[in-house]
Amino acid sequence: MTTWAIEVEALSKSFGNNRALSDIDLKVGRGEHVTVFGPNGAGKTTLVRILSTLSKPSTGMVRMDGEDIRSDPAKIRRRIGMVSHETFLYDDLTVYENLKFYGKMYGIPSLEEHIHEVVSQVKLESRLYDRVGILSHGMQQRVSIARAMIHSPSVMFLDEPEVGLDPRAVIMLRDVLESINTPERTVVMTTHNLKQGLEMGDRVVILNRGKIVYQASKGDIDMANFPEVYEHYTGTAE
Amino acid sequence: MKGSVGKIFTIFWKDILLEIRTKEIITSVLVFALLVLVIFNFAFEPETATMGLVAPGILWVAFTFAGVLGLNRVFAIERGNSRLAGLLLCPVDHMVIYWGKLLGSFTFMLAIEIVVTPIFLALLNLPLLLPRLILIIVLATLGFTSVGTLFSALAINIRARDIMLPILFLPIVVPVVIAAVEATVVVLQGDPWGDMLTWLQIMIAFDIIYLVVSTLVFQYVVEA
Amino acid sequence: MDGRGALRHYILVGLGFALMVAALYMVFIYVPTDKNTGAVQRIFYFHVPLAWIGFLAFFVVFVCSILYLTKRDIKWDVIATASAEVGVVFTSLVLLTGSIWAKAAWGIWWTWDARLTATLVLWFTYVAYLLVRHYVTEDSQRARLSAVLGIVGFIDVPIVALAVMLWRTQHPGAMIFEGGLAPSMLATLIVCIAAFTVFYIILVTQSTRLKNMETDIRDIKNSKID
Amino acid sequence: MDNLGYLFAAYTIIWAFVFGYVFFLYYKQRKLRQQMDLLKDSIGEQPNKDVAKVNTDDNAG
Repeated sequence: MTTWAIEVEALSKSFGNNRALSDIDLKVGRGEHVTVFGPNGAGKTTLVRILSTLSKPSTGMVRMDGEDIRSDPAKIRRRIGMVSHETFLYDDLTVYENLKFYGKMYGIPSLEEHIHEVVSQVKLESRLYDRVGILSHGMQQRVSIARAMIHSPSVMFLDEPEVGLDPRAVIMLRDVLESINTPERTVVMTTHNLKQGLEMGDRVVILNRGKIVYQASKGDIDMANFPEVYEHYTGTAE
Repeated sequence: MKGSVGKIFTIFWKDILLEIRTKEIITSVLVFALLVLVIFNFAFEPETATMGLVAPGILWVAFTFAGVLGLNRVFAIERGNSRLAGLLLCPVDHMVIYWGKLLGSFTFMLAIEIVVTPIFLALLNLPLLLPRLILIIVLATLGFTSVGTLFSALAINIRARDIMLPILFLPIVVPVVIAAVEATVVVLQGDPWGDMLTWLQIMIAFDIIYLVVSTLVFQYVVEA
Repeated sequence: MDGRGALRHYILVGLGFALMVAALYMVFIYVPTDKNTGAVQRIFYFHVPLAWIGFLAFFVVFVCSILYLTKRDIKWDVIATASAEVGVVFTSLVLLTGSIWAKAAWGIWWTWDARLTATLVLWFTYVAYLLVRHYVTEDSQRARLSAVLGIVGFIDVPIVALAVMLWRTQHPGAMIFEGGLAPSMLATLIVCIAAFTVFYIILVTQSTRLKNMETDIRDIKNSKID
Repeated sequence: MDNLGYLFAAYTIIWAFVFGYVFFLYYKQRKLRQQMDLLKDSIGEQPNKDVAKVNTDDNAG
């Protein structure tokens, strides 16, 4: 068994002749929390989609726990949780029905207990039987986190989860995200938000135009200077 | 394998639940199908002699157009909030998603036909329950939805999807429409089983071929 | 185009031109007028090859679609499009010339005869194929979705043919294969088929080359913007 | 003979379509060549290099 949760080797992705990612090499250790920064169009979402088996790489290799993710994608998907700015939820079903649907799709035993557990984690017990559509966007995002947690994934992808939320909801979301940000869970997060990204990551990667242009461990980063570093590598301020 | 069947039904049940909540597909499509029946009765002189020949055509035009309308919704349900991504992230083979959605669209279409057919037969003063007609409807609906579910998934990726689904769907289902109409003629005229056998065979062949092919190619429609 | 490609291209064009001249000579001068239907029977020598090549073109789309989905090489997609375009052009001609023939031979422009109907359905299927290509902008997605259509559409051909054949038949086609055709007529038909096959190959290779050129130019433009 | 009119019509349509398609290809080719020459000028490449070459050079530089 390797110690790496995720290994990305020489990964490239082209859409037609348009290169979204070129020659990405990245290793994420078990339990490590990596934050991927980058401006719009840098390839962050494409990277997360490939890592989560939603999209196929054009060339290169992705391994999760030492296994090629393309050999048995269904098996790999069981270990993956995903929160994006889209919630994946059905507005016309209740919180409970949404979680039950996804729980069944993941084949979770003793699902009832699990649903109550994840709902209390995101502090939405009182809204369990409300339709998702009537909840505020911030609450929906918390339900989405509960959805992603339902099968206790060992790897969590957070793809710009804070996009479109108001500042109060972002603070609440951060608390919830931090509560799931446990040491044994591998987390890969993409974000624009430098402050939050730095807080949550052990390691920081900057992606620009489909290439990794900067990598550093949190300890090596001068926090105060980081916005300038970011601007230097991407040509854009936050 | 056993788990897969369970998950097919999980997807199916989720669609049923959504339909019970929103009543989006069945009510609107049902009204539409009934309207087609009525409009066609204005278009043709309701003389019994000609009606017997035209009626099967009217029924299947109603079902075909109603089918397109319903199929448009099948994957549209998954479009908002990137729900399709959520489905594709589930630890199941993509075939399971195809079959789950297929089961839903098949059931919805059948539900509409169960209501429309007796009304249609009543308008023609025929017995309201014709077992052979039920067989034809089941076979044709399976054919429609096997291709239609695939195209519905395909159409959500393209611009002008509302109009593209019928343009894609209608030429492909021509054999089913022909076979269903001809077989219905046999039933309505009370001709023997043997006369409709060929048509049943064509529909069965179509169903099997498209269920297999759609199951195989569905993954290419939803991957990115 | 490299030197050898250019040479091959000129040989093909030369061959196609020679065959087409031979075909025209045979159709209008060499072959005798048909006793039953008269001069209009000469439509047949172009109508049948067009139909054949149209069908061949869609078969090529089918094969290229499978190759694209298995190999994921965009070149198969480009060939498939080129072939579908040529196929639609030829099939349109089949429908039009068939219709003119029907008017002359049977006194009607259109009849829901089996082969006419099947050809019409085929035409609709591949017009839809080209429309979908038009409506999807992203290259790999377009290639993927249209490959699925190229497969699903072509599989329908035998079922459509069978269904409409049982539905009604009125077409004079079968006699070609029942020895009802005089040797001179058969020879003319064969030359015409050969001429159109070469012509098809030229059109598809040229169209493929142009599509590649278009992509290259777009890429250069995009990379210049970066 | 009435028949000949139909024959004439059929072959006219065939050739009109075929020439139309060939002309469409030719027109497209001419437009693309113009664009390519324009691009080559702006890149400052030798005009006799082919497109693929221009592409890689551009990426390298």
